Amino acid sequence: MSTFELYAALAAVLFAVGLYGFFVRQELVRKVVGLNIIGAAVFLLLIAIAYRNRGDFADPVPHAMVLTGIVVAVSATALALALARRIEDETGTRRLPEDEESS
Amino acid sequence: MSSPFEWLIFLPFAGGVITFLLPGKSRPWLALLLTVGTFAAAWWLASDVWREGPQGYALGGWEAPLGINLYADGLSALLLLTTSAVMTLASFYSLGYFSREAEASSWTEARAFVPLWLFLLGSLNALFVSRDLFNLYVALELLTIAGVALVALAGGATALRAGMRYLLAAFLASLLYLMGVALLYGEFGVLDLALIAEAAEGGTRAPVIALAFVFLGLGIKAALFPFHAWLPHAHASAPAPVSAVLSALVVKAAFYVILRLWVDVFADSVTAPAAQAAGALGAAGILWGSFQALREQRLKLVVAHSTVAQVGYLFLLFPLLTGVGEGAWRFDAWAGGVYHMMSHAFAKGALFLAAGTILYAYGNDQISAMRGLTRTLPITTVSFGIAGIALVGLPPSGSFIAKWMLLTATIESAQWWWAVVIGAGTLLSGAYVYRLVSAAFTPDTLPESIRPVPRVMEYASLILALTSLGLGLRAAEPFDLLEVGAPFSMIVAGVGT
Amino acid sequence: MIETGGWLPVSILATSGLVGIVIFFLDEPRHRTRNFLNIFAALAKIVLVAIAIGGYVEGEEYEARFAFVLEFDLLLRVDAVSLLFAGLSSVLWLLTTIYAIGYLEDSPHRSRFFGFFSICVTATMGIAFAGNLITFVLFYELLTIATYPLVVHRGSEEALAAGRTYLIYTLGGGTALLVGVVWLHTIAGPIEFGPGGVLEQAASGNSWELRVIFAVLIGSLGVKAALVPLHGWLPVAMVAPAPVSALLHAVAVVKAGAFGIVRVVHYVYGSDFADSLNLLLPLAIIASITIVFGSLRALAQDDIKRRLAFSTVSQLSYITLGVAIVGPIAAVGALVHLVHQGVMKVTLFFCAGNLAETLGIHNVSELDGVARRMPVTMTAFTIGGLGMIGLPPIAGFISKWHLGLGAMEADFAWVIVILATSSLLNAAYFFPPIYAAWFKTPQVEYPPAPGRLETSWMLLVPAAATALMSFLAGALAGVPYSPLDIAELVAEVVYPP
Amino acid sequence: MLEHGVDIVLAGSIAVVAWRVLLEPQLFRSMVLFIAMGLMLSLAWVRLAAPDIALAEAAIGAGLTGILLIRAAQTEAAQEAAAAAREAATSGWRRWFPGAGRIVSAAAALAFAAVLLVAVIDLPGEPIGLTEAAATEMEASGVEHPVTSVLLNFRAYDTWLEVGVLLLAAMGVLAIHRTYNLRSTRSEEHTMLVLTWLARIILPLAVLIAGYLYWSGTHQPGGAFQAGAILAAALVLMQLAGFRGVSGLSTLWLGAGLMLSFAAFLAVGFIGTFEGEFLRYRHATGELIILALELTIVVSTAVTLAALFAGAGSQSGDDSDAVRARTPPESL
Repeated sequence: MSTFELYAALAAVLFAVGLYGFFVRQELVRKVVGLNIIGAAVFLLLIAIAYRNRGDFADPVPHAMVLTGIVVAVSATALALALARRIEDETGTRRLPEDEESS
Repeated sequence: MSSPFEWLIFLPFAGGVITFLLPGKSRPWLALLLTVGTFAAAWWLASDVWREGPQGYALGGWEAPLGINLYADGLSALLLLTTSAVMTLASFYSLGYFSREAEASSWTEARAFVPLWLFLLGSLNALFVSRDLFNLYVALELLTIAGVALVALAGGATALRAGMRYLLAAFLASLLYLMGVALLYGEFGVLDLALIAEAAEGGTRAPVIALAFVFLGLGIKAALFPFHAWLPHAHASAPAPVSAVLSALVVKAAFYVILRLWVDVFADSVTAPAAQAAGALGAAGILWGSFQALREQRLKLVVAHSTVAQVGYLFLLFPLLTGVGEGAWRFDAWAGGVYHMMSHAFAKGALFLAAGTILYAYGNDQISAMRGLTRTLPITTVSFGIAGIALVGLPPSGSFIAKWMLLTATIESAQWWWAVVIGAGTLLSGAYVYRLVSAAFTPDTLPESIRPVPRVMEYASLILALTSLGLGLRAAEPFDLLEVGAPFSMIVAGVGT
Repeated sequence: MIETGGWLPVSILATSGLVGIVIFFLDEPRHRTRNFLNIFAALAKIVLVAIAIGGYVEGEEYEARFAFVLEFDLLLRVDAVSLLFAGLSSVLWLLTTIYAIGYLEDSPHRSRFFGFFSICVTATMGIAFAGNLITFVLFYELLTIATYPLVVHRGSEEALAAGRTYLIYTLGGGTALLVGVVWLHTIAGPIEFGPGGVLEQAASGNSWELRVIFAVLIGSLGVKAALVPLHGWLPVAMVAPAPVSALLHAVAVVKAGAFGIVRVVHYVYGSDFADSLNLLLPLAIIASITIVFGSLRALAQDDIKRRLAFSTVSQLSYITLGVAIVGPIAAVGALVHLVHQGVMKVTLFFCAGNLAETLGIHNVSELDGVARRMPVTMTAFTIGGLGMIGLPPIAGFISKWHLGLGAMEADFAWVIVILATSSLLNAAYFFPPIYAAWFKTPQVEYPPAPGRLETSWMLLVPAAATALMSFLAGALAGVPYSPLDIAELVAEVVYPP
Repeated sequence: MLEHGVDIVLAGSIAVVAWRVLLEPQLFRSMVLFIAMGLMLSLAWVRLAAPDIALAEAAIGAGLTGILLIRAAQTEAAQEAAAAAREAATSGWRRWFPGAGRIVSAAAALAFAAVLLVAVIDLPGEPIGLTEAAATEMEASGVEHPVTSVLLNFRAYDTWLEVGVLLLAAMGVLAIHRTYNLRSTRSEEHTMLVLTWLARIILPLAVLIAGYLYWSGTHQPGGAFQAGAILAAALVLMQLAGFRGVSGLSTLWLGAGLMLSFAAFLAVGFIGTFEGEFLRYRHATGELIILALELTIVVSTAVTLAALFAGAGSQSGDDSDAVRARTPPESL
């Protein structure tokens, strides 16, 4: 197993962990954490691919992508947390009611 | 600034910056001006495409694979035109919709709205001209964040919760898409769509799985059944112009990426069963969305559920494009699907604006409260009716032509089951449009007080509705434009390798 | 594009179409302007149609062709059968408009009413002049849409329910029609109507498919043509105001269905080809069943308008029957009945409206002695009723005579039995009201006439005029340019000697 | 082989910690674990020859995101019990099949992982990418660090839009709070003296580090986003210590700070069109322009991230009630 494969496999595992967390956790903050773990998985795969492609240096394009991805993720996370905060102000809870989902 | 690409990107984003920083009442007017300018740029690009064929543009002078290249064929040009046209009219509408709020030192929806609005326009433009997998991701992300912020603008628990659902779904979808992109990069080592198209031949499993991730993510963003649950409340609780644009354009943007990848890039990798599966989900969406629309009591929720149904039609395109066994792709299915996108954009825009007008005037949007609408808001009723016609796909709307094309493809490729779906969808949409129209015709137990509606709101939705009708009267030019760049090769002379 | 002669059909459509749009935007109280516009447009249309008739007989060709989408054109073309239909509709439009102005005096929403009314007539003209199937479908659906607001015009629960029934039937029919037409196109390419049929050359190979398509087409057109069992909407829709009933039963809607059947049999399939596919006998049988069934149901109705409605179901199928019998004489019978039935039935509905509007009479059982109070109305009613039965020299006789002759010629002797039975039944449901009105003594004291006339002249003149026309069309059937003359012209084209 | 062993241990620990993040019942501790995971990921990035990412992850991924989450978690504790009780009494089919949701979710997650594994194994093992292309063109980009050359020249358009995402998020947070600046956000009440003291020391230090990262980005790992994130962390610390930080900025200044970088890209892009294409800057002026753009990124990133932090944790604006009263009533 090469280093690339090891970390790519770790990406798959992290992806599953994050997804599971996103699905089963009801608190919004934890859902966001789940998404961030999924994000880490994606970044891991990209960096692993960059590592696989290294010549004098590792492939800089995935690196740039991951940097962008990290910034995007923190943006979305902050927005989600601000929303969660306001939902808490309005409704007193940080969960979403389930019955709205079906309608 | 000698290329329309530059203006398409520059104008809205510059407008977003300026309107965010500058105070003053001129802000909405500036937004309007810029949307009109964007329309002009889209027109420019479309005429270039029309005369010279597909256009390309290398940002920063860096050609693919290292740089990011832009690309526009007939499809992009039409969608850009649609986008700026709908947004221009919605901007007109917003002049009236937000006008009541005094622009003082305190926070107003109008002031927060304008820059977000222009950013949304910019990100739509960026998306429709992108030829780069990762650039598409960033554009989609811009779109999502702007969309969520605009939904939350309405305030109140419902809108906030709806925005939250939207954000969670879209965030997950983005990550799925990005995972797919990572795998594709791992497989092909490039991000440029044209280069991937050259390299992609099907075969190994990795690209197929990567595509599954990409399409799953985009399917969530396009509210494909069963990933649609986030859509109805998000679209229904946003401010009216936002609802209009979310349903008319933003959902279509995600679909556009699917279409682009499916048809232009990975035509050899996608299989007939996958196409049938996409069609089946689309069909389920048509039925489910329509049934929900029949059950809802609130006008905007009916319209929002109808979006789920109408998105379903778009996915019927995939099984129809190639037919069951044959390899040759079908222009009628392609054109029908894209034309449906356009026609629905105008019709749904008109419907949401009209619904917003009713909400504005009556203070609520219960269907039962729409009684006497023909007398209180006749122009809005007319726009409602016309947009309803377009939604059902009756002539002479653009959707009729779209349906005609899709039906032709269905029958010629001997996939009668999709014809049944289209027929059933037509009747179901007829039923929920009927609910609304008949409520409007029910006389006249008027509410005691009706908030006076600025004329510009009524006429904006009327013009949108009439456009969806106009698309049905003359389709020759749009169809000719659609043929530019199709059948598909994204490789443009001078750009790419 | 439009040839010099092409402006004529376009302007025939435009007279009502433009006026309709203008009327929508007229303020409600501007009655004079509206009435003037309406009547002016109706007169202009009659003049234009007259010019077209004259020109066509002289051998002029009028054709307007617009590129629509892909290989399809929108085609408006003047031919003999279209003139027959257009002549009927334009004359009746004028009379119905006058009648409606009188009938709706002081009722609300007249701008809306006359606006949609004009659109309906425009759609009817479009159906008449449609030169190919796609144009036909376009206007056929437009007619559906534009009629709905008229059916629900009163906004009562009953009217809305009727509107719902109407939409369910017609939208269902419209969807099926679309499927049928698209299907036919996939086999035979764009189909332009040609006398004697065009399919024998284009698509003779796929006889089973053609049979199924024929069934689909006739089934969907049969909704508007009220073929049993698809007639259910027609009696329900009689809750609409009398002018709307006139429109549904005589001027536009049911005629559009019957006319469509004429087009499909004679101008698409060709009656010989259709017969060779064994399609006409079943059609004749269905028509016969409808004739008898409609008459039987009419017998049992006390409500005058309901009785008339079932009478329409029955009478319309004379047209279908005539189409289904191979041979020029039967064709003449069918086509001339298209006109005659319209004129007679509109007379009857005008009279029913007069009775309801003036004396509040809705039922046959209330008619005793009413002729003394309203002699002109009842004279008109009598002429119409006797014409329906087929008494010479009123118009209905001419139709039945030709149908009978045609049946004999085609060795369909059983049709004579049907005709005889039907005439007896017609007599059975038309004689009692006529008898009661003239010879029974009134049960109640009728309120005295408001002025010198028994009711408003605007209600009286149209009824008298159409009654006179019914009489003259029969008595002067041999005169050049009479409906019979033109119908024979059509038959010559369809069955070249 | 020992090298490989390090990777295996690291990967295993990351997986375990990620799982613990999920399982940890107490939200606060879960967030701490999340930060720990981020730091371990930074190690992984270093192992994978991605020092830029390691810096960014430490500063943004683990650092700022972690602080954001921890701050969100602080107020959660009290509600946790009540919410858990509500969750126990869920409605619908979940009541009849209490474990079904979890089982289905677990199955779905595992399926995804399996499919991903298959795809990853299927990926070609040999290098396929743009390393060569970047190496060839780097000289023309104006900088000597490959990642920076991609970020700020070859794919500067993406970076611009990425700055746009960050900006939009800040605009969104402001819109959600119905405010234009953060002056109304809650100031910290329980400030510890040690924190104030720490802030005083850390701020100049942060400026120094940020400046170094910024400067070095042109030729070695480091760069504008990382520098901005370090500055943002310092600003957040100031905020926690009771200083005004970004909350002290007026509407205009805050707006200018947020917009600076995006607008700068726009201007550079605009000027580029006179030479050729949008965002074109080659060779001669390249390095200068990149440095200028990076400086704006440092400022904007710092302001934006700090603002996002203030916004995500803050109470809503003062006049929100007044605004809500004026919006159309809703009928749900």
